[in-house]
Order: sequence, then C-alpha cells, then structure tokens
Amino acid sequence: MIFTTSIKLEDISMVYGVNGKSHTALSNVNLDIKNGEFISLIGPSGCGKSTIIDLISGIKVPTKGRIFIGDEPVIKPGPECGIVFQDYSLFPWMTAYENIFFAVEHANKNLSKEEVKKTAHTYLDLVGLCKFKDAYPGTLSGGMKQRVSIARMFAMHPKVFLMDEPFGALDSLNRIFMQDLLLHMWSEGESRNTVLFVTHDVDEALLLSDRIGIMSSTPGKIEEIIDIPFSRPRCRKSLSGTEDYIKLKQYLFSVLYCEMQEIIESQQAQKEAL
Amino acid sequence: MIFTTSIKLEDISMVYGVNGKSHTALSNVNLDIKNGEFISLIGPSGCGKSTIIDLISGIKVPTKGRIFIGDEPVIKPGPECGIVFQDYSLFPWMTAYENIFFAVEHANKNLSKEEVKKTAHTYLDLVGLCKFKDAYPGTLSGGMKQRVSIARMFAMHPKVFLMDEPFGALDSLNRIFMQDLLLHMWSEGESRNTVLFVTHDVDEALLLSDRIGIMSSTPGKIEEIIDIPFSRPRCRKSLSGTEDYIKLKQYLFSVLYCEMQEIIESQQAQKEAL
Amino acid sequence: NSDLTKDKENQTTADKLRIGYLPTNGHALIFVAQEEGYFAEENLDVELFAFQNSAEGINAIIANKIDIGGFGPSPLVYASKGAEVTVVGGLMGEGAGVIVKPENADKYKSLEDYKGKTIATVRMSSGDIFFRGVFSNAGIDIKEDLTIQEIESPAAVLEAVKSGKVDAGIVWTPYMEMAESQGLKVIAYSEEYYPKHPCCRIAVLTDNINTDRDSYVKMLKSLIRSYKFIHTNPDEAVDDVSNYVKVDKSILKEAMTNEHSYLSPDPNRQGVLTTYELLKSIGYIEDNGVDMNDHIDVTLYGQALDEILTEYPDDEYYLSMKADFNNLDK
Amino acid sequence: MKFKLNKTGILTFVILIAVFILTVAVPDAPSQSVDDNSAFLAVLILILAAFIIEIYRKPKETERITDIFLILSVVIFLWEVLIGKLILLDPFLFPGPARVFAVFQDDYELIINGLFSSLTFLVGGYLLALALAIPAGLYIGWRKRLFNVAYPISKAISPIPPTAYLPYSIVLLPTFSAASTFLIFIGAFWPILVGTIFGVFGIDKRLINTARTLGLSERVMMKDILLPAALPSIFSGAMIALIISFITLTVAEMIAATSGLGWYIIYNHQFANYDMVVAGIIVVGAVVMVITYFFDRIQAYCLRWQNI
Amino acid sequence: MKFKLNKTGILTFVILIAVFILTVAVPDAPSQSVDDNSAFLAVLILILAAFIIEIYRKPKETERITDIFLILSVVIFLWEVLIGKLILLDPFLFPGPARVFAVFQDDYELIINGLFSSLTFLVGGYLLALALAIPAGLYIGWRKRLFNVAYPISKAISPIPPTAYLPYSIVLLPTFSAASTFLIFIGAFWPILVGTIFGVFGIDKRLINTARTLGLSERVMMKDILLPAALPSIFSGAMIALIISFITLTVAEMIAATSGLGWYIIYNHQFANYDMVVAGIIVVGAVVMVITYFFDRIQAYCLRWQNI
Ligand SMILES: Nc1ncnc2c1ncn2[C@@H]1O[C@H](COP(=O)(O)OP(=O)(O)OP(=O)(O)O)[C@@H](O)[C@H]1O
Ligand SMILES: Nc1ncnc2c1ncn2[C@@H]1O[C@H](COP(=O)(O)OP(=O)(O)OP(=O)(O)O)[C@@H](O)[C@H]1O
Ligand SMILES: [Mg+2]
Ligand SMILES: [Mg+2]
Repeated sequence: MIFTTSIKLEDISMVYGVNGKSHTALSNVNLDIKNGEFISLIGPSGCGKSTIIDLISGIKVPTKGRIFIGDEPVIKPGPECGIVFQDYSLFPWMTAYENIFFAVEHANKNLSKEEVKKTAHTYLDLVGLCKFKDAYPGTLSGGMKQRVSIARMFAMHPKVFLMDEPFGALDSLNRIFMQDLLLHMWSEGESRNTVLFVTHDVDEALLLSDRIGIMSSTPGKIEEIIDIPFSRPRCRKSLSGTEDYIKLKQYLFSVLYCEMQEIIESQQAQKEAL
Repeated sequence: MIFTTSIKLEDISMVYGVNGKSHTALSNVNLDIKNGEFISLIGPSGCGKSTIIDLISGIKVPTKGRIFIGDEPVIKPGPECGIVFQDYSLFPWMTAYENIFFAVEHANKNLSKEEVKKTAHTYLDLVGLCKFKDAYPGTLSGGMKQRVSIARMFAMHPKVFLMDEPFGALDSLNRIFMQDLLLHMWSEGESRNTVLFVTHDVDEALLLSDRIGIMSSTPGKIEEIIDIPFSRPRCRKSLSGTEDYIKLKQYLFSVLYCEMQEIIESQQAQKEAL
Repeated sequence: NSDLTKDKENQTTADKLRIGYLPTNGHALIFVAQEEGYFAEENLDVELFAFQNSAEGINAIIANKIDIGGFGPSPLVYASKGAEVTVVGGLMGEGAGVIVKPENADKYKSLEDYKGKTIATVRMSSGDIFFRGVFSNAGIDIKEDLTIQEIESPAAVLEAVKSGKVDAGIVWTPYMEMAESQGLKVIAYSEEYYPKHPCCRIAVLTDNINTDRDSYVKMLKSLIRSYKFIHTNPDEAVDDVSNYVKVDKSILKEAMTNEHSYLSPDPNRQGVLTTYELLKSIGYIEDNGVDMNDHIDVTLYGQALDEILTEYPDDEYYLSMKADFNNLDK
Repeated sequence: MKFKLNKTGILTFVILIAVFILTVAVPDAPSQSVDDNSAFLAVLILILAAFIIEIYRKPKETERITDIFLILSVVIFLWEVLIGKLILLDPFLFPGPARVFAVFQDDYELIINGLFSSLTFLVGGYLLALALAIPAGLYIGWRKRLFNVAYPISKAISPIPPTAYLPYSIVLLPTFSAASTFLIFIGAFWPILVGTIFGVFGIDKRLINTARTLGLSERVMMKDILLPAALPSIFSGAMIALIISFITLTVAEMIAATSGLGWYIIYNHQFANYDMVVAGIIVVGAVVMVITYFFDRIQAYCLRWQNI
Repeated sequence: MKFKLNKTGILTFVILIAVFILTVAVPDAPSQSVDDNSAFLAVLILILAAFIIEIYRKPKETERITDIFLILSVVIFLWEVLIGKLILLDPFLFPGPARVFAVFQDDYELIINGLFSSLTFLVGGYLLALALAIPAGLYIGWRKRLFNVAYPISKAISPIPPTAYLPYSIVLLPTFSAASTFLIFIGAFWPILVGTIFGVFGIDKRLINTARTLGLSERVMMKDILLPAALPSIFSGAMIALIISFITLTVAEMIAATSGLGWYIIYNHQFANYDMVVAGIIVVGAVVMVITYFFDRIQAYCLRWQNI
C-alpha cells in the first residue's frame, strides 16, 4: 500500500437547509493535512467539527469547495478513512465482536477468515472488552460502546484516522490507555497514518497533536492553526509541567475565549435575571 | 412542595441476564444521600454508574435490595427525579423547544400554558440555544443535544437531579457555563436539590461535590466515599492551586488506580506484543 | 358387461377428458355418470374440476385447461363477445323461483304486485335472467318499477330476504328448497313463464369439436345414460350427487325430484336461442352481430342419441329423449 | 430556454410519437379494432403534454420524470405493438390499448359515478379502521397483559375471509351500504393494527424510559410518545391497508351495489368484458396513485423529523 | 404442590365445567341440536386439560395463561348459552358450538386433507413472495432512482383484486395449482414489499453512513446492513402478508380445487352450511395461530438485539 494520504480542504462551505431555513455550518474552511500528520480540532459546541469529518469521509457533500485525499477528490465514502463517530454508530444487530469482525472483513478484502478473526479478537482485547465479546451494543455501557468503536477503527487499518471526540465517554484511566494505544497505532507501521482528531480536552490535544486547529462558530470556521513544538515521544507527566506547555495552553484558551467574551457576559446577565 | 428528598440505596444488587448468561453489574451497593446533598460518582467505564441512576429513577428494578427517595420506596419512575441521560434521550419528533416544553408541561401540571412556554424559552436561552429552538434533535450537534437535555432537566424543577456525564460532550467553555448553571440551580430555591452526578472528570467532581463516591468494577461496587471539605462558593481558579486540592486529587486517583494497576500492566504487555 | 370387455379389447388406452363442473345438483348428470362408471364404460378417463363460478370455468375452457364444462349462461355471454366456444349439450333446465317471507306470500297475486318492491338476485344466474325477462314482458320496467339488488351468492339472497332488507329474492334449486326448509315461501317458478327453459349448458372450444368429437359424443352418451339412471333410481342418484353437493340429503332429493326443474343432456337449441335474445333484451349483452346458431352444435348430441338407440332401440327413456330432441333442436 | 431533454427524454418522445403514428397509420387487427380510437390518441397526447409540463415545472426532477414517462411509454408501446397489432395473446382476454381507452369514452359517466360511490365506502371504512386500529394497537402494544390476550385472539380472527363476513354483515348491519363499509373496514383494520403493535414494539426502550420519568398519564403516553414513535410503522401498515381497501372493494360491492369501481370490475368480469375490466383496473390504479400522493405528503410531513 | 390457581384460574374452571354440565344436562333447542354432541364435550375436556398442563408447565406465565383460557371459556360459555341454548340469533346463520364441533367429527378427514393441500399453495406462494419481495424492497428502497420509478408503478399495480388475476393466471400459468399459488404469492407480495421499502426508509441514516465508510459492495450492503436494519418493519409486513395469504386462500381455491381449507369454506358457504363454514374458519384460525407461534419465535430470535 502506498500511503499518499494527505488531506486537503479547499475553500469548503457547508449550508444545511432545514424546513426551508438554511443554516451555514461551515464557511470558507481551508485545511491542509500533511501525509502522516496528527491534527486536532478544538472548538465550541456546534462549530462544525463533526461536519468536517463527515465531509472528509465523503458521507456529506460540501455546498461549496473541494476535498482531496491524496490526489483523489472525495466522491463517496470508502474504507481508506477509518472513523470513530461521536455517537459510536455500532450496528445494533451485531455483537461487539461481530461489529469489529464485519468491518475488518470488508475493509481488508484480502485477509483470510482466520486472520480477520484474529484481528477482531486482538483489538477487542486491546480495548479491554474481550469479556464482552458477545454483548450487543444495547447492553454495553457508554464507555464500552465507545471503546468498541475505537477498536473497530484500529482493526480496519485505514490510511486516515478520523476521530470525533473518541475518548469523551471514558474515565481518566481508560482515556490514558486509549491515548497511548492511538499514538502506538499511529506510529506503528512503516509510515504514519494521517489523523484528524476532534476533542474538547486541550491537554489531550497538546499531548497528541502535531498541530491544533482552533475553530469558532456562527458560522463555523478555522480561526487559527497552531504548531505544537514538543518532541516525541511525549511524556504525559513531564510535559504538563513545562513552561512552554503552560504558555501554549494559555494561548490556546485565549484564542478560544476571545470571541466568546461577549457570550459569557450575556449568559451571566441572564443567569442573574433568573 | 416539601423537599424530603434524601436518597437511600439499601444493599442493592443488579444482575443482568442476557442470552441465558447472567452478568452482575452491581453487587451490594449501599448509599445514603442526604437531603440537598451533592454527590458525585466516579469510576471506570462499565462499573455501573448509569445503572445506579436507572435504579434510583425507577426505570430499572434491582435484583436485590431496596431504594428509597425520601421515605417512599421507588416503585416506578416519576417526575420527582430529573435525569440527564448519558445519551441525551431527546424525543426525535420534537424540536429542541418542544422537548423542553413537553417535559415542563407534564412535570408541573399546575403551570399555565403561558408559564410553561416562558420556562421553556428561558432554559433554552440559558444553555445558549435559543437560535436552535425549532431544530429537531437529528440536526443538532452532539454538544447541543446534551445542552437541550440539561435545559430540559432544569426546566422541570425536579426535587432530585440525576445527571449521567452531563457535560461530557461539551467544550471547556460551555462546560464551565453549565457547571455554574448547575450550581446556581442547585442552591437557588428555599432548599437545595439532591444531586447525584456521574462524571469522569475528577476536577469537576472536586469542584462541585459535597462527597465523591469512587466505584470499582467487576462487579460494580462503591469502593469508598470521600468528603470534600472545601467551603462554598468555590472559586475555580483559586481552588485548583491549593495544597488540599492537589492532595485530595492524588488520593482520589490512588483509590481509582490501585485496583487497576494489574490491568494497566496486562494491557501494557499486550500492546508491546502487538 | 360384454360391451365393456369388447371396448377394452378394441382400445387399449382410454381417452382423457377434463370436465369442469359447478357443485350444484344441476350438474347431477355428470356426477352420476362418474359415480356409476358410465364414463369408464365409454372408455373415457375423466378428471373432474370444480369451479365456484361459471366465468372461471369458461376461462379454463378458453385457455384449454379443461376440455369440456357445464356452465350457466356464461357460454352464451362469452360467445357473444367473440369467444370460440360452442354449446354441445345441456345439463339442467328450469329450476328458479322467487322467495319471500311467508307472511308476505299473499301480497303477490299478479306480476303487477311486484311493482315498487326490492328484489335480491344473483346477477347472471338463470333465474335472474328469466325473471328479468318475465317482468319486462309483463310491462314492468325493471329499472324504474323495481329495485333490483344484486348480491354475490344465493345464500346471501336468503339472508337478505330473511332479514327484511329486500322484499323478495330470486334463487334456484336447491336454494328454493333450502329456503322453504327455513320457513320462506317460493311464490313463483320460472317454468311457469318459460317452460323448458335451459339452464346450465355444456360447452367446448369450437376448434376442438372436430379433433375430439369422439370423446365428446362418448361423454354425451354417458350423460344420456345418467338421465335414465336418475329417473329409474332416484335414491341412488341422490347418493351419487351428495358426494359433490353438500346439502342435506332430504333437500337434495326434493330438489332433484320435484317438477320445478328437469335434468337433461339435450342442448335445447330453441331454448338457447330464446335465452340469447333475452340476454340482449334485458341489456346484459349487446347485439354485435354474433349469430348464436354458429355457437350451437346439436349434431353431437344427435349422434350420441342415435348410437344409444341402436344399442337400446326400444328403451322408452331414450325414445322420449329423441322425441324431445326432434322438438327442441330443429 | 430552460427546457432540457436528456437521452431518456428524447427516447420517451420518440416512442410516444411512434405509438401515435402506429395507431393512426396501421389498421388494427379486426379482433382489436374499435370504431373510434380517438380516445387512445387523446390519452397519448395527454401523456405527452403531461410529460412536457412536468419537465418544465420541475426542472430539478428531470431524471425522475423522464424515467417514469419512459417506462410508461415503453409499456404502452409494447402493449400496442404486441397485443394491439401483432395479437400475440388471445385478444379476448388481452384487449389492446385502443379498445381499453375507448371504454373511457363510452363509460365515463358510469366510471365517474362509480368512483364517487366507491369513495364513500372506502373513506368511511378506511377512516373507521384508522380511528379504531391505531388506538387499539397502541394500547395493546403498550399493555403487556392485554397484549398477551388480545394478540393471539386477533391473530385467530384476522384470517377470516371477507366473503365469510358477507352474510353476517347483511343480517347484522342495518343497511347494505353499512355492510359494504364494514367489509372495507375489516380489511383495512388488521394491517393497521399489526403495523401499530409492531411499531410500539420497535420503539427504542430508552425513549420510553425517558417518557416514564416524566410521569405521563397513560393518555399522554399514547398520544405524545407511543404514537409519534410508532408512526413510521403505522404508516407502513396504513399504506398496506389502503391497498387492501381497494382490493376488498370488489367483494364489498358484491352486496347490492349498482355502481362503484369494484362493481364495475366484477360486473364486466362476469360478462367477459375484459376491455372494461382493464379500464376499471386502470382507474383504480390511477385513483390509488392520486390518494397515495397525498398519503406520501402527509407521511413526509408527519415524519419530517426522521432522517435529517 | 406447585400448582397454584388464582381467582381468574378458578373462574375459568368453573365456567368450563358449567358449560360441560349445561351441554350434557340441558337439551339443545331443535334447530341447534345434533345427534351426537360428544365432539363438543371432547373439545371442552381438551381445553381443560390444556389449561391444566399449561399452568403446570409454565408456572411463571400463570397470568397470561389464565387470561387466555378465561377469555376462551367465556366465549364458549356465551356461545353455548346465547346461541346454542337460548337461540338469540338466527340458528341458520349462527350455529351453536355443539353443531360446529360435530362437523369436526364428520369431516375431519376432509379438513385434514384440505389442510395439507392448502399448505402446499400457501407455503409455495408465501415463500416465493418472501424470496422476491424482500430483495426487491431492499433494492427499491436503497436505489433512489429505481424507487422513483418502481414505487409509483407498484402502487398502481397493487390494488388489482385477485379475482381480476384469476382469468389471466388460468390462461398464462401451466397448471391450476400454479395459478392458485400465484394468487397467494401476489397477495403476500405487496405487504412484504411495502414493509421492506418503508423499513429501508426508516433506517437511521447514521448507520447507513457508517456502513458506507466500510466500502461495502452493494450485495453486502443489502444483506448485512439494510436487511437486518429493516427487519422489524419486514416482519410487520410479513405478518400482514401471512394473514392475507390465508384470506386469499378462498379465492385461490376457487380454481378447480376439490379440497383445501379455503375451498371448504367457500364450498360450504355456497350451500349455506354455516356450521361447516364456522368450523373451517376455526381451523384456519388455529393454523394461523400455530404458524404465528413459530413466526414469533423466529422474529424474537432475529430481533434479539432489539430493546435490551
Ligand atoms: N443534518 C443536519 N441538518 C441541519 N443542520 C445540521 C445538521 N448536522 C449538523 N447541523 C448543524 O451544523 C452545525 C455544526 O454541527 P456539528 O455537528 O458539525 O458541530 P460540532 O462542532 O461537531 O459540535 P459538537 O462539539 O457539539 O459535537 C450545528 O449548528 C448543527 O446544528
Ligand atoms: N440492558 C443491559 N443488559 C445487560 N447488561 C447491561 C445492560 N445495561 C448495562 N449492562 C452492563 O452493566 C454494566 C454496567 O453498565 P453501566 O452502563 O451502568 O456502566 P457505566 O458505569 O455507566 O459505564 P460508562 O462510564 O461506560 O457509561 C456493564 O458491564 C454493562 O455491560
Ligand atoms: Mg460533533
Ligand atoms: Mg454510563
């Protein structure tokens, strides 16, 4: 496999039309993700992060602009993008194991049945759910569903990881496990995967990313893209104490906050009026 | 209304039977929540936090043990418990506004139509979604759905707040807004509401709670309940720097981590074998 | 019996014949011929197919799924529409009547008394056709002076009369007898107005007459013998018929032996032509230039009768049938 | 000019015009000929006109429109050529288009009257079925204990053929038209009931749990939770019921009817007027399409929250 | 002893025994009497026995079982008292239970043979409908363009009454039983098709999007995503289709049949043997209940992932 998996968003706009009214979710978004790069997106709720993932994967079609994965324009979804959806999107009629098995089987057509089985088991183990192999998603807890969804994506070995708040429903320890697993998977092969990672946790973004895109809303756009200069491998403990880290974090917040100052004030006023 | 809303779990066990196999989700859980108390639950994914909320609200019936709200045993669900479900559980055929309107209308039967309308609008405003009043849940982003769900619970003015990772899908700023709103709602009336709050964020738990219950899994039980001695109102910034805070946080992690040490090691081993 | 063995020596394989019927005692000739073995004696291998209404039966003939069948007035209607079917024999004649509640029986002294009444009928049944004719001939406008309610089945007509939803109903044998057993009264019979009128006719595909003439003649011969059997052994005939017609045997016997209907394999050309004219006059079919004579072939029946008569020259039954034939089929 | 025609569209045109020319120029075989085939020609012109107007009116849906009209014209083409001209099938049972459309010219009054008289039964019976089956289904699906009893019973009763109801409804109901309406009703009842019950069963338990925590009265639970949540399935049952109502029409109008679409079909069926039978069926098909058009609109409106 | 009877259970017992005594002790009115009412008594004993066995076997479902048997015995009680003894309704149309069950004694051979001959049509036609309608529905529901064309067309064709198909199926199909099977097939086809199409429409778009990102072939998409996701709705359609198959039986067996349950019903209906009609309907009801028992099991198995 040749990993020419840079991602390019060219002047993307996305307008949803609902009940006759139209709502601009994204406006003139440009983004270049290099081959093997790990980019995080941070932004307020509803700023269009999930929409960007849907667009890159080909699930939705932009109102304006073009998207390329490698040199190919995105026309329809395909198995080159692995996705962890914000709402997990497991198939409810398949058990945890079957969900992974099914995805692996169809994403990698040249694997033998045995290999598929083994892969599915391995990744279910990796997220700590081998005991819940035969459980249907309806009987899993929120965090368990999310881990199955993560395992499914990794097991598919896609070129591109598109992850939408993948660790949001996990407790801190499981979150750490998963972060480590992600970094491991990312840097494992001959060449690195290209990763687009949506998170609300600034520390997580700082720990994982090469660059962080900060978004703002109404209409959703990318406000600024910040390079994260820390060398890899990064150590969770030692990193968070450094001065660079704290400065960067503060800067990130300032960009995120700045345009929200007014909202804060208006909300505060309302709450007092209550 | 008389707020005699202590909550008591007496020796609760919960065994799920799926496909003939049975799975013990909770084993001998005891919990006393005092009237007007704010208790958080922290624990690893799948330890039974959501199950406890389902049991207290009367949605599920425990296999063993009894639950009381005030002096009344819980028999069936009722509007005295307001719940923010982990998966939001909005009615997809109602708009954001209608979801709230409907809940308020039926939870407080003695309100006039006008009052219900006003309440619904107020709370939709409070979570910053007045612009999305007429949007169906299917068109809202993850964080927006969560905020509608929060607004719905507050708008119902229930005696008891049962909140299952209510801020998990929110960005940091919205999270802060919502935390403040929660504290405001909690301490607003003549007497405080009784709150059971599930979170994965230890800082959040420390900021908000009177006590924190630490759970462990397989089978799920409450390992330890820790008193949080900080005086209220608590200031986010000043609190996190204090020595007490850091010590408490470390202790919390140690309790959470201790029994997981082995899991960590086994997982680490697996990942290296990959 | 010697005939039988002789036949068997001459022909090794029996002619296959697929006959369609309706489950009514009007088709008694077919049932008796089958049960008494007359078909077999004629070296016919007969397979019987039951239909619930004439239209489907005729369709089966047209589709060549059955060879021959005895069905109400449908052959005439289909012939008028250009279907290549031909009447070669008959099964039953007469046998329709008007039923009312007993307390109302006295109210109908003349046909005039029907004016303004509501009458239930089963469309396209012989009774329906002939009584429409009766009323028209008596100067009663069947559209203006009567309310005719068409209902799907004779049993439902009985219910309509009993429940008082209609004043009178037109049904046929054995439903007249059934109605009487339920306390209703028959106040008029069709043969009072159209003596010897035909009912079910035997039809075949015109194209097949030349190729299969022999088996058709054999079939008619069997029916002629049935005719005699029914008249000489009525009780056994009722037994034979009751295998096909699930009506209380006493009603069946009454229906098969009373004088309000008759069974005969005679094609009754005159009757058919009359019926055809009637169908036109009551507006059931249009006059589109089809000559019904082209759709009646009495020669098969004539041949069958002659062949029987050469075997049994002095049989009074067969002779009387011959007399009828000469009378009705010129 | 905004009027753009793709290949399919051109093909449709060509075929329709070919049929037109064929009908005018080539004489019918005697068994398929009619005195006056202007009705058929009028229909062809109507189709062409409708095609052009539709394409003009909805330029965005060109593909859909041309597809439908293409199929329609191919069907008419084959019908005219194979059956009308070449007479590959028994002309007695299979009337050509000229003969069938001539029926409309002759019988239009009868058909239009029939349409209205049928609609009274249909609307009455169908609405009654909706009004009873939906609440019954919601209640049965909701109340486990009731379900355990009512469901097997209704399964045992449901396969009773409408013909078996005939004599009973004649005896027990006050008028013949009440009997006819009852037959439509009973035919439409089961599909809606089954659709509703299955719909309630399919509701996501989490939504029901959420609703239960609001302490709703049973009535509100039915009306505001179960009904909308089961609605997709109810619509499916209601659509099937609609189809079945029209099928039952031929049985319902066996009772003392003197007009009606069902009556028209069985009446002519009995008299072997297959051209009229086919014409009647075309009318029924057209009526069903018009009704389902509105049905689809209502459905789209009621389910506007779905799949966005 | 584990055998516990609640009030309902005792009531059921009392009623059944009351009916028994009533039947033995009080002579029938002449119009409802039969030579030999042992068949009815046997049925009563059978019901009692079934009741006791069921309660023993499934002690957890006592409520459900007693409810059903209570209703059953109340129905039989009312039937026997009001119709059999007091003759409140025309005894000709409304036979009492003794007369109806006597039919089973007389006609059991005919009924059993009929059952088997009907089942061949039913199974054939129904399975064929499943085999064609499900893939067709999945495909039509999935392919927007196909849907736009196929859906209006099928809506126009679907309301054609089976009686209208009769002559054509006789002519076009090789044998009478093929024609009968075809009628069953066509009756079952539409509900399954509609159920499947509506089912595909109701699928959560997010699941479809997830599936699309796996780059599935169309066949796998149908088989592994659309089919299971639409399954609840397909089952609803298939259940309606099952009911309709049995209803169509009376039409299908109009064609040259001399046995069969549908034939038995219309045949006796024609001769106004209403006791046999009712007996035939009871058999059909019983058969449907047995079949739907397995249907429900299959459904529960296939949808075991739902609502847990
Ligand atoms: N199918 C849709 N129809 C209409 N509007 C939509 C649809 N999907 C998303 N939107 C709107 O687009 C905007 C962006 O949504 P999106 O889900 O991308 O936000 P997000 O950044 O992922 O937010 P969150 O962090 O809360 O998940 C929101 O305002 C949302 O209401
Ligand atoms: N309906 C059910 N049937 C069977 N098992 C269930 C069901 N619901 C939950 N469980 C099991 O019970 C256990 C506890 O689940 P629960 O949802 O309470 O976890 P949780 O603490 O909320 O986890 P998370 O933080 O991941 O949401 C899990 O092992 C889960 O698989
Ligand atoms: Mg999102
Ligand atoms: Mg949970």
